[in-house]
Amino acid sequence: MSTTTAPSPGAGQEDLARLEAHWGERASLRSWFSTVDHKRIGRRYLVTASLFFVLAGTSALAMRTQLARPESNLLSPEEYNQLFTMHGTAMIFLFATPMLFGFGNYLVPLMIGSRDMAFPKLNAFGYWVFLFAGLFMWASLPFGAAPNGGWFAYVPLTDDRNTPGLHMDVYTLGLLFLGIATTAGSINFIVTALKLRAPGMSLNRVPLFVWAIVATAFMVIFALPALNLDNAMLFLDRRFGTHFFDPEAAGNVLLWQHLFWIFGHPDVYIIVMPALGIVSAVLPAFTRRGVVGYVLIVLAIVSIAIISFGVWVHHMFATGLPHLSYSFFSAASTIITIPSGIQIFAWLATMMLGRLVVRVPLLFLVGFIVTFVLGGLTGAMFALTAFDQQVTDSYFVVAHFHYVLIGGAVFPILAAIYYWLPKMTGRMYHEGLGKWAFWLFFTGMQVAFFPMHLSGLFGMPRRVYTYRDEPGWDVWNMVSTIGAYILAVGLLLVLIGVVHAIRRGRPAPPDPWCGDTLEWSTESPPRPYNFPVLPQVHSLHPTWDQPSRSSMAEDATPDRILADGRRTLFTSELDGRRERVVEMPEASLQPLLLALAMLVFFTAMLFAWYPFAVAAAVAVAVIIAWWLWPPRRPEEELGVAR
Amino acid sequence: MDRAHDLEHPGRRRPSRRVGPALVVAAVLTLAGCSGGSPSTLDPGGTGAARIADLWWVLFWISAAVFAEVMVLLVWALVFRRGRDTRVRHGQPLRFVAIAGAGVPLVILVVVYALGLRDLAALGAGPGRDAPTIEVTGHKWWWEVRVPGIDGATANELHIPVGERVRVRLRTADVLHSFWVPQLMPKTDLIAGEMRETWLHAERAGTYRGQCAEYCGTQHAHMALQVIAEPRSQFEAWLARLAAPARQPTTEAERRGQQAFVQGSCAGCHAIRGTGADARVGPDLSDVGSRWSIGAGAVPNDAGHLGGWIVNPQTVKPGSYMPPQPVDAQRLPDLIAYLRSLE
Amino acid sequence: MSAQPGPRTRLAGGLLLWYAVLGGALAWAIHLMLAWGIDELTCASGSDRIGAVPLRVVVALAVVVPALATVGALLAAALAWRRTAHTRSDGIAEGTLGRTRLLAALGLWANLLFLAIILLGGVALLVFPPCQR
Amino acid sequence: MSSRNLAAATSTEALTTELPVGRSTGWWGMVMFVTTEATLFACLLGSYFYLRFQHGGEWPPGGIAQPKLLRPLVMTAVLLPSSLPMIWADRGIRRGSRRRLRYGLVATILLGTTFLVLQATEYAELFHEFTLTTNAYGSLFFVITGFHGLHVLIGLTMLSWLLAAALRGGSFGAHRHDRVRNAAIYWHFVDAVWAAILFTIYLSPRL
Repeated sequence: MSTTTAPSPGAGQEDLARLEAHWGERASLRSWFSTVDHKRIGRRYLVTASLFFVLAGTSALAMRTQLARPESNLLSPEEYNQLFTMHGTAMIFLFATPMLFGFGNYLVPLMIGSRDMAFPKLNAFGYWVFLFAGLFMWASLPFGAAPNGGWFAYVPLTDDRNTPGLHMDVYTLGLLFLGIATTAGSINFIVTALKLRAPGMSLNRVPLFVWAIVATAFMVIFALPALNLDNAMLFLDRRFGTHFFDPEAAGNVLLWQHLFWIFGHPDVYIIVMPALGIVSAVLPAFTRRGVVGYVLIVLAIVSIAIISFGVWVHHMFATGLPHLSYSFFSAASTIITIPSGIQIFAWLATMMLGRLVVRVPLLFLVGFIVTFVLGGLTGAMFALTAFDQQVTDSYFVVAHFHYVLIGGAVFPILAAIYYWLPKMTGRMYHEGLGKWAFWLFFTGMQVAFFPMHLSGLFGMPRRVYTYRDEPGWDVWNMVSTIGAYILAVGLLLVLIGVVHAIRRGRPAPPDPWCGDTLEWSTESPPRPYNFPVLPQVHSLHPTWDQPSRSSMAEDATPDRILADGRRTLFTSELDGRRERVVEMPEASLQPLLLALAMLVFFTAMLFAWYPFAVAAAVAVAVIIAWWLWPPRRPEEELGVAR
Repeated sequence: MDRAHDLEHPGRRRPSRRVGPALVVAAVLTLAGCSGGSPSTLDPGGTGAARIADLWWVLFWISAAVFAEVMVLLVWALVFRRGRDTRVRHGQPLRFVAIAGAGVPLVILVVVYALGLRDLAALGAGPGRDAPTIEVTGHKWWWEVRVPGIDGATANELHIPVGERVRVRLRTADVLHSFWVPQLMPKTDLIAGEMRETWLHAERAGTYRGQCAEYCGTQHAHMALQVIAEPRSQFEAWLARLAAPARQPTTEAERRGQQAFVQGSCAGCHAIRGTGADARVGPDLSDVGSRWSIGAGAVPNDAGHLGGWIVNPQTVKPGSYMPPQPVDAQRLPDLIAYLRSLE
Repeated sequence: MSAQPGPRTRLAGGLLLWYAVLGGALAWAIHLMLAWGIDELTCASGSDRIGAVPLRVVVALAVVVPALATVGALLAAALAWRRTAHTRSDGIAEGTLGRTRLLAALGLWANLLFLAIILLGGVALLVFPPCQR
Repeated sequence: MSSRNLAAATSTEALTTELPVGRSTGWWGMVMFVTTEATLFACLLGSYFYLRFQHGGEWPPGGIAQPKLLRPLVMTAVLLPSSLPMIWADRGIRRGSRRRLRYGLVATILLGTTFLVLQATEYAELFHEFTLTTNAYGSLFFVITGFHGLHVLIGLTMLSWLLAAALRGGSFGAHRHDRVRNAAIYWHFVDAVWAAILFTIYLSPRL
């Protein structure tokens, strides 16, 4: 229906037809496998991550059911230990980051006024790797061979002597495999945001969500190698008899923890940061004003991204290292609260100075503030070594990080789903259903996780598959379980709401919220080329400002229509000055093939079929060589001397 | 229509305003009232945990105040700043954000950080040179307890004299564990290949429950221990019992039980002082009859559970390293009688 | 100031701005790696000296020098902030100027934060003997 | 003079200089990739020092001899200069000289291969003394040098691939040399990492 709307005054009918011819994809099986459209890939990330979320959430419900009563026998300890490990691992690696990368993939090119990501094929490749790595890890569960060492997999519990079998091999190889996708995606985000911004979008006009995604991507670049190295070492220790973590042969078990948390703490912010970006992106539409203190929020994003690398030892405050060395990390962990405080008060100021339009996305933002502030307050407590030693590894910390991660990531993600659903599907959601979903989810969340503070303070350690009838434990565990089910019903309503919107929702206009960023100045859903005319940006809120808006309509110039091919614009890194027009790649099967070859490699490594692994590695090299092979061009175009 | 719609909302919103504070109030009430009997960090029995409990209450009240502040602002905005006025507003009042978001938190955090340093320094000032020392070794999934200079050992239970600081040396025989007695002292991890030290101090006599706090595999859930704080004389009696051979059997049944123990498979893993059984794979059983539980907190220590445990520990504590024992049905009561007599 | 700066001067100016933005972060990172690494690893070897120098002095150096570097970055940021305050008519594009001011402001705030971290961590030197556990 | 320079460098015009500017997406992609790889090597070398100092005692442990220096120095003398023909080739193709590209690539590949052969002979010799599984030192030694060797191998694959494309014709010229420059960045990175490894593995135990 939205395909037949009148062309915008800027690009003529003929331009639109040519753009459609260059960018459009015919619906076919092949195009399903070969697409490089960031919007399709972004949607796939969202759907796949949601699927993994359902699996990890179901694991959690099983665990909560087991813990509802003392000494329950619903799950065996082996089953429980696999479930909690998969729950944590999947929520962090297979849900939170990919989900937010999905929003990033869909939105970053739209928000910066570009026609695709910088490396569309790499983007497709990243999705396939994520999908395969997720399936690789979940496939182990039905066989009872799922990882069982906790999501941070401390050695020596996870070495081959203490955990024989495939469990931890699935973990190490699965995360190494997945790391390829995350790294590829991050590089893509950085380069896209640096080079593909619309002309005029200097750094001070970059939407906060894009800042957040780029900061996240930089964190991945610097944090993920530590995890990859850790996993590689553990795999070598388990499979090939190296001794990195073996204290009897000059190894050290704390090396694992240092490397893991050098990754692990930034990873908390890798999860939360893009979600905070979502908050900054959604809020303006429902307060009718730009977020207060743009500079301060950018400061918060940048400084959190950096400081998060210097707080990792606070996860090791009970390991008995010198108190002085703890204090440097304690200081950083204390101060990192300040940028978060700045953001919270900037959002509060935005709400107090704006005019609130209370719709479902705003409700989820309110839920976010309540929950995330509580999680942040207990988080600041963990910065104090002495207090941390008492409550770490108890249910108090379980309560804390669920407040941070559900508050800081899931609430914004749900807000984002409702906010951008009209853009992505061209359909409006049902407001009443959404409100019910919010209230159930919000209530369930508080009822499920607040009591965990108490059971933790009452001395209940985490990761126990059952417990004796200690006073104060049984009641609060029962309450938590009830809350978990309420929360699940809330999420079910979200799902029903999305399905309902797609099937029955009324058609969405291009800009149902009067949003301020560029995605609202395209159709809902956007055409494959995103923008008939690439915008010229004049302010931080281009959709609210007349010159930016008219640059896509009556002030359009042919050098921003670029209908002669799959083309978009490069601009300069900091100031967003126009540089040149570039040709974007066509759809291709290479990304899928490359990901498949890697799947074969990791599967072969898992089952120790090394000849297959070598063959798969060769296949990987061949596919990359083919992918990057330069097209033959005429000499004059190349510029050859003789 | 819009107005009616708006009027409908305050009623529906009320729960949101109350949920947070209500939970906080509920928390305060339960924290203050409900701690009898549970190993609660807020019911400290000695200096170490008492410091942390005090620190917690400071942190709690600061957090409550900050949370209340945020809620007031949020609710104020939701009540007074809603409307259908769709004009876009600009302007960047940075001062409010800088003061409320950075200035005030900085002051609070510096104070809190200082308190944290003070308490960490207090925890770091351990017992004196000649304080009693106890050695605890973590095993999958039980605690071995020894005293330097004394040959004997016990499991999942250690005694300390009331009012004195006792040094605890921590080692692990396998994976990482964490030594945590919530009412006495924060955690210290047991690190493979290294020795760690902590200390315990109890102001009042009593029994304090502890549990392994670092995930250590299948039966991490059942790796509890008890710290018994008692007057100095009783502590010394415990030391003496630890040094002495186990109680000799007195009845015929106990004697048969001892024989079954020493000649059967039990002695392959366990020790009982003075019987010639001296294996160190499983816990030393010389005082097993007086212990508070079987399987490091898995089940209470009574004849019925003991019998069940011997016949098949895997139903009680699945994954435990003790295999089912082929004890014949006639010998079992003797074995139970003997083990129950070891006090 | 009036003449167009040459390429080398421009390079120096651009680098100076980046020092103003990231100098504190870099100094803090170096401080953390050195202070923590030296403390944990020296204590692990059972000594509280490095050669003839007491560990406490070495760690103190790893606090003071980065703190000074951060102060330097703070000053550079303040300079950049002032130099870009009133130049709308100088023919520098509005986007460029806005972007530079954004970075300068980021530098001001970020360096303050990093200075606070370094100082708070450094205070612990007065409280703990370097190898107390 | 210097105060005038300072004044110029802190002028509004200088401070508003856009830096970095004008790089291609390919350049940024490769630089980011190299950055993440460099972080990986930093973690690896950091782990070496962490294990060494946590171990305390004698290093290398377990009676393993101090690493011999002659061969690694020769390897250094082979690998580090291999960046020169690469630079020469890269600059050549930027001016449209395909000849310089081909000869430069051949020279770099020869030097890189020599490096790998020398490393293989070193391994063959060391395997008599200790291996990957002897102790953590052995694991570190072979994993660090082996991982770097793998990078050299990947680099050589990239360069051979470039050479094949360059020999075909119609691939590179003054206006199309992104792939050459990206491969060059990678190769220089592999070189630079070797310098860090030389210091860590071979020189630092003697300090």
